[in-house]
Parts: sequence; structure tokens; C-alpha cells
Amino acid sequence: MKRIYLDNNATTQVRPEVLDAMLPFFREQFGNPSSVHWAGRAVAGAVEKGREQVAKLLNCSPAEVVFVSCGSEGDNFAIKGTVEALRDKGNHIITTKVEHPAVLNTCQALEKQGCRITYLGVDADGMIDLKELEAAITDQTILISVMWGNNETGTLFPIEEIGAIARKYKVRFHTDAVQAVGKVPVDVQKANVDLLVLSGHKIGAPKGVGAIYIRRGTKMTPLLHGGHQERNRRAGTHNVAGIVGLGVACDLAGAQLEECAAKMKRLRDKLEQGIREQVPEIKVNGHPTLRLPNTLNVSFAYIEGESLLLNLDMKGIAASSGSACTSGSLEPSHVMGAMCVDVLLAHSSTRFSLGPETTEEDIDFVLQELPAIIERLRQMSPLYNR
Amino acid sequence: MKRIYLDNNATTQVRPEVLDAMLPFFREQFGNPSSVHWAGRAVAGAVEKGREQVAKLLNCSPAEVVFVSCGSEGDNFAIKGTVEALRDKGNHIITTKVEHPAVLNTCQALEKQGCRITYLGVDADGMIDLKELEAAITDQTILISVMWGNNETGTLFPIEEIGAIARKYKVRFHTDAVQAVGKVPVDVQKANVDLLVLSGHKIGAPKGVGAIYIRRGTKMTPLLHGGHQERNRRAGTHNVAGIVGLGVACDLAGAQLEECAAKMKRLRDKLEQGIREQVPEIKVNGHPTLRLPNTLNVSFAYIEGESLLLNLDMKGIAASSGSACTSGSLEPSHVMGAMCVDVLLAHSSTRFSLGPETTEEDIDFVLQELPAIIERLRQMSPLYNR
Amino acid sequence: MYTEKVMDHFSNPRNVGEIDNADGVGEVGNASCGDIMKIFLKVEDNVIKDIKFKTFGCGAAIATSSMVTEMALGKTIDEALELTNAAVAEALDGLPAQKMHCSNLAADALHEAIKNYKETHGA
Ligand SMILES: Cc1ncc(COP(=O)(O)O)c(C=O)c1O
Ligand SMILES: Cc1ncc(COP(=O)(O)O)c(C=O)c1O
Ligand code: FES
Ligand code: FES
Repeated sequence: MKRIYLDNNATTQVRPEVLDAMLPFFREQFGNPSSVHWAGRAVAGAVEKGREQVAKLLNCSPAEVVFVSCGSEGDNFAIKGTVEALRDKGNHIITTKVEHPAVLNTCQALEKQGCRITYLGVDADGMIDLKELEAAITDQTILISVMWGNNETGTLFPIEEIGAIARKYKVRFHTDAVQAVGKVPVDVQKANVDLLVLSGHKIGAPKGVGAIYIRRGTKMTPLLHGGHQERNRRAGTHNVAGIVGLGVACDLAGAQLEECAAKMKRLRDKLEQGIREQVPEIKVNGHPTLRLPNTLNVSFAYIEGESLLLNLDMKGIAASSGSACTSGSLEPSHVMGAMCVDVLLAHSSTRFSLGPETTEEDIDFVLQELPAIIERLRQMSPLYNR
Repeated sequence: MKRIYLDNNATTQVRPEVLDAMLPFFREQFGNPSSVHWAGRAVAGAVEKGREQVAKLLNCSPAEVVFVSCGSEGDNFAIKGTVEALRDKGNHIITTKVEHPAVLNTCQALEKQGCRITYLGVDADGMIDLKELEAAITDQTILISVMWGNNETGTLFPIEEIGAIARKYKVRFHTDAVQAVGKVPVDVQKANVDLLVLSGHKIGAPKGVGAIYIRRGTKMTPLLHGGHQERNRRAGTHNVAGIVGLGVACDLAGAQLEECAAKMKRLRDKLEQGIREQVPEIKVNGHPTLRLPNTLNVSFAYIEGESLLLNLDMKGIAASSGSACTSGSLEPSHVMGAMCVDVLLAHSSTRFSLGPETTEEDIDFVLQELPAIIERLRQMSPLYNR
Repeated sequence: MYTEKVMDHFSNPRNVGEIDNADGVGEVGNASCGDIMKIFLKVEDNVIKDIKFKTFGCGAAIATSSMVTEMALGKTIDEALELTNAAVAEALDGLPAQKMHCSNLAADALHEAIKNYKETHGA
């Protein structure tokens, strides 16, 4: 069967160059980079090279990059590490209703410990209001945490403007850039961010490695206490192979950014256009223009997301859904909820996320199969009257 | 140059069977196990198989195994997750002075947050006193955290007896078994532990993956909040390849435990015996019999650990040292300190840790080179008078 | 995630559709979870002679709808009232734990349809 992978926002294939670079670090160069002997020295340089590659992509200094195990760890560290370190300064955090659970559930856990959290709402395009953000800042505010690009809809937030506001009020600014890195230019200097999180497996590196940018001088309490790794900012033996892979993936992402984004955008737009033409009663979710180039989120009226996913899957097409039934939770996507998408449409929201490997044929195949699937499911739906 | 790796307590080579099992999960089977489509389904089973393999080695149920990114994360989670979950019950933790920094520094961080910690001392063999442990328990005690085997000296703690005491007083019991797993039999039922941590890269799996056993019914607050992975106990996309590798490594460790431990012990004893015979004025650190079968920690009077390490390294021999100068801190090993090893001897403490691949020739080579190196360094030492 | 039986009923659902002039119609739904299930009955001599469903919901919701119609067809209404959620799930060789509320819905919808039949036909 043909296999078409349009779920790159969930995870990506490891790129061949990345895997090649990693392989020597499992058996031949297996040392612990903290060791002083040959086995350690052989890999310490590899870790530092990876750090430089990440730093280059983000436009920061290598000393400002700390390796972590995933995006979720990065977000937890950014937020909890700030709360601990700035206890004397205040306890108020401003974030949005559409963050990834790694941010939202962390904030909710902190509420129980006495933090006050402002969750900014979004409009129908999934966009926040900068005036509302500015108005929410108090002298107790220690952190603004706004994601760079939304994982479900692809909506891109005005990070530079938020950075400028944060700077103006001298509030620390964290951005979850897990979806943005490698898809849009990410420059921590321009954006005025203090903390930025990325995850390897979203950009062609393996699962189990990520990084956090910590602006020089940003006081943080570690999330993982222990050994002296990462200059006491993150304990635990380095995931050397993963770090090497992340470095190469960042290199590739930087070198191919424009070309790759343009290609994904063209194919994504073709998919969107094709669906609009062939399937009635749909709704594209997310911002019409300020959107990740690879992401298309569509609601198909009268049908439920998981059953659509399973039908697509039977044709070999992998996509994802904001449906409650997919995630095993009872609520449909909190992102759709915050955008006030009708609850039934929210249940039908389906995300197609392209990757660097996506081809024209992939998109043609989806456009060929999708309309009939939708029609069949609608015929089964008690909400559809024809 | 010959390369002899006697630093397996720092990290191990990935075993060939482990790497082979992992390779398909980087490119062919790269899905996110949380996804419902073909790419996700293909790997979800692999994660669960890994969980079963870990569970089998520990003699627990797979549902009691949670994957983490390393031993340090496991220890941080075990301790902080307990403190958060049992806030209402008390704030007192009992541990030892010779724990790994992942435990010690976590406890120290918690002291700043109002926890009270009892650090049990050890005798000259590095052994704790169970009476002292029992006497330290109060109605505020929420956790006993004692490692299974010490990473520097190899001293094995009486885990079953500690488990029985913990059970008697209904106190939760955590053991850092990072060094014990794969070297001695580890059975969570027999040992009465509630929380047990292991790390992949110490047992032939890759760096970047570990696991924590959480006894059914043990209330824990997550360390990483976010998605629903690991039944809400650890957020973050699964490190599928790492988990697969950890599973295979646990399988191998279980199957070869006796044979491998016996082989390492024979070679370790040969090394110890050979050093005793050839080098005067040495001291073996750690318990004479209750010791990991692969670990030999020796202090060589009059010389400093790092210079010995560098000399060994020039001969291709990788070992490690409790010397302050090696770690970049100013204090020599806290383990030697707790054992009241003379401070100069502490600075010279050197650890040889064998692995399943260690050969007779490796040991012969060390025994051939070591005496001359020691003699040369001693001739250089102002403390040595001949 | 799903058993072969679930996938079979999901990809080839039995008895999809509506019955004109149905003797009983039952609808259950939970917009927040996103399951809406409608069952149509044709009853003769207290026996379910025809049954159809329409469902808005996930794979489990569609499969349980399909299965419940197969199980109910040809049964007396009293027998059909004995059909339990657990029985439907079991007939599908089980459902994922987080999906068990969908199987509740299928039996509920059938029971609602029978209730509606009894009310409108004074049975
Ligand atoms: C006893 C012990 N606990 C914890 C750790 C930490 O494990 P990791 O390096 O995987 O975080 C180590 C190894 O460094 C160890 O030896
Ligand atoms: C926006 C965003 N933040 C954080 C994460 C968490 O990343 P990871 O799965 O690597 O923990 C993800 C991906 O799941 C994401 O899309
Ligand atoms: S329709 Fe909600 S879980 Fe199935
Ligand atoms: S002897 Fe050099 S750092 Fe201590």
C-alpha cells in the first residue's frame, strides 16, 4: 500500500544524514563526555559541535544552549525553573489558552502551588491580542510564555512584538518554538526571547533529545538536579548520539529553510485549495496567512475526526485530529475550544502536516481519496441531511 | 594503541543486539506511538514490548514501569514526585551521605524548600547502620532513599532489610539501582521497594533512556507535565528507539546475569589481587564482600587521581577517579569523605569498573602497566619518601 | 488500538441508514465527547424485523453501532432490552479502555429506540 505521511507536526522521520552522523556514537564512540580519558574526550567534542550547530540556527552563543530530553522537558524547565528562581520577584505568569499541554498543564500544576496564571484568549483565527497581553502585566509578572507556532492550527504568534513588550516591562519571555524551528526563521536576538525550546524529533532528529536556549544572565533553577553536566543547568549523562543528530538536523534545517518552507507551502496550499474545491461545508482552522507553511487544519462538517483518520489510514494516509476520541480525553481540542469553533466542528478538525519529504503525488493522492471518504462518512452521520 | 575500557560504571558501549534492534526505529518505523495511524501503530507495540522486557527484569508488572530520559531524571522524579504528592503527610526524607548527586543534590534543593533531610553516615566500608536508619524514622518521614549499589565503591546496601523496615513503618522506599541493575539480581517484590530507578547507558542500552518502577498505588506528582504519555506520569514524545534498546538490554542483562557477573567478578578479583601483590601502600575502598562484582576502587598513597588517570589513559586504559581535580569541583569525592578515607587517599582514589566485554588480556595489560606508572608518580610526589 | 472485529465493523458497517416510518427511534448523544447515535427500529409481533443506525463518532462509536444492530436484529424487544454495553464490547473482542463510554452509547441508543417504540405503540 502507498504510505503518505502527513503528520509531521506529531513527529518526523530521522533524516538520513542525521542517522549517519549518529551511528558512530553508539558503539565506537560510546564514552561519557564527562570522562577525562580517551573514551570521554572522543565524544566531548561532538557534544560541543552539536551545541554550536544548535546555536547557529537560533543565532545565539553555544554557552546559551542546554540539551534536554524533549520539548516537554524544555517547557517544564523554562517555566518551573523560572518560578523557582524568581520566587522573590513575583508569582504571576501570562500565557495563552492555546499552548501545548507541556506549557498548559505545567501552568495548571503551578496554580496549585500558588502561582497566578493569566491565560490569554484567542480570536477565531487563533490569534492573541497584544493589548490584552500588555494589560495583563503586573508588577508580580515574572514570565510571559507564548508559543511561536501553534501545533494544531499552525497559527504563528507575533513573537518579535511580544518580545518587545516583555523587554519594555522587563518581564522574562519564554517561547515554545517546537513547531516553528526549521519551518520559519527563528532568531532569538531579533525576537527578544529569553528562553526558547525546541525538540529534535520534529525536525528530523531522533526522539529523546531537545534543547533550550537560555539567554546569558537568565537565572534558572534546574529541573533535574544532580551531576555537573550542562554547567549545572541539566543533570544526567549526555545523550551523545541524540545531540549529534540534533546538531546535524539544525544544520540541515538552517541550510534548507527557505527552499523547504517554500516547497511545503506550495503543496499545503494546493491541498487546501483542492479540498475547498471538492468538498463542501468545510472550515479551515487557524490564521489565513500567519501560519506555519506546512500545516493545514480543516473541519469537515457532520463527521467526527477519528473516524476520518481511520478511513484515511485505510488508504495509507497518516494525519491527525483534534477529536476528543482520538486523544482518549473527553474534551475536543482545547485549541479549537479557545477559537470558539463550534463543538461539533471541533470534533471533526483534522490536521495535515507536511514535511520536507512530502511530494506532489502525495497531495494528489489525498485529493483523489478524500472527497469519497467524506461523502461516505457524511452518509452515515445523523447530522447530515441530504 | 590498545584500548582498554574499565569505566563501565560511567557508561557502557551499546551492545550490538541492542543497536540492531533500535535501527529500524529511526527511519522505517519513525511514528509517534501516540498516533492512531499506521505510523503510530507500528511503534506503539514496540514501546509496550520494551516495557514488558524491563518489567520482567525487575519482576514487576509492565504497568508499573515508566520510561524516563536517564537515571538522573528518574531519581529527581522519585524524590520530588513523592514530596509533592505527600505534602500533607510530612516533609522528612532519609537518605545516605554516599548517594549519587542525582539524589543528593535533589535532596539539598528540597531542603531549601523546607524539607528536612537525614543523611545517614557510613562506616569505613561505606556501609550504613540499619539501626540508625530505623531510629531516624519519624511520623513526618515520607521517603527512604537508599541506593542499591554505590557507583564509586560498588558497596551494596541491604535493600531487602531496608525494604522490610520501610514496610514496617509504612514509609515509601526509593532505591537508585542505576549501578545494580544488570550486575546483581534486582527483584522489586523481594526487596519491598516502591520506587526503583535504572539508566539504559549503564547496561548496554543507549544514553538518553531510563526507567522508573512505580509500585501500583504509589501516588506521584509528575516531574514533567504535559501530554498523556505514560498514563500521565511522564509527558513527552516517547524515545521509541531508546525504549526498544533498553528493552533488549534488559533481556540480555536478565539472561546473562549470573554468567556475566561471575566473569566480571573473577577478573575484578584478579585485578585487585594483582594490584595488592605488586603495589605497596594501597587501600581498597568499599565493602570487602558486599560489592558490585565489576567494581574495584583503590587508593594509591602519595599520588593524585587525575594524574594517575592521565597516565593510564596514555597507555589506552580508561578508568575514573574520585579526585576533586577530575570532576572540576574543589572537594574530593563525597563518598570517600563519608567513609572517612584520609583526604590524601581520597584524592588518589581510582575506580576500575569492568563490563561484560572485559577480557583477561585487558586485566593482564593493566597489571603489567600500572605498577610502573604508580612508581613513577610516587617518585614525583613530595609526600613519598624512599 | 482496535481489534480486528472493531475494524471490520468500522470499515464495513452493517445496517447503516434510516428507516422511513420507523416504529421506534432512539437518539443519544453527548456533544462534548462528540458521539451522537441514532437507531431506527421496525418491530413486528414484538420482534425487531429491521434496524438501522446513523452515528457521528469515532471508530468505536461506529463499530458499536454496527454491532448492536446486528445483535438486536431478529430479537424480541424484551431480549433486545437485555443487551448490555458489556455484551456489545465483548462481541467486538473488547474496546480500548478510554473508549468504553462509546459502547455504553450503542446499547443506550437501542434501549431508547425500544422505549420510544413502547411509548408510541402502547406496548
Ligand atoms: C548510582 C547512580 N545514580 C544515578 C546516575 C545518573 O544516571 P544518568 O547519568 O543516566 O542520569 C548514575 C550515573 O551517572 C549513577 O551511577
Ligand atoms: C508546540 C509543541 N510544544 C511541545 C511539544 C512537546 O514536545 P516533545 O514531544 O518533544 O516533548 C510539542 C510536540 O508534541 C509541540 O508541538
Ligand atoms: S465517539 Fe467519543 S470516544 Fe468514541
Ligand atoms: S591538583 Fe589540579 S585542580 Fe586540583
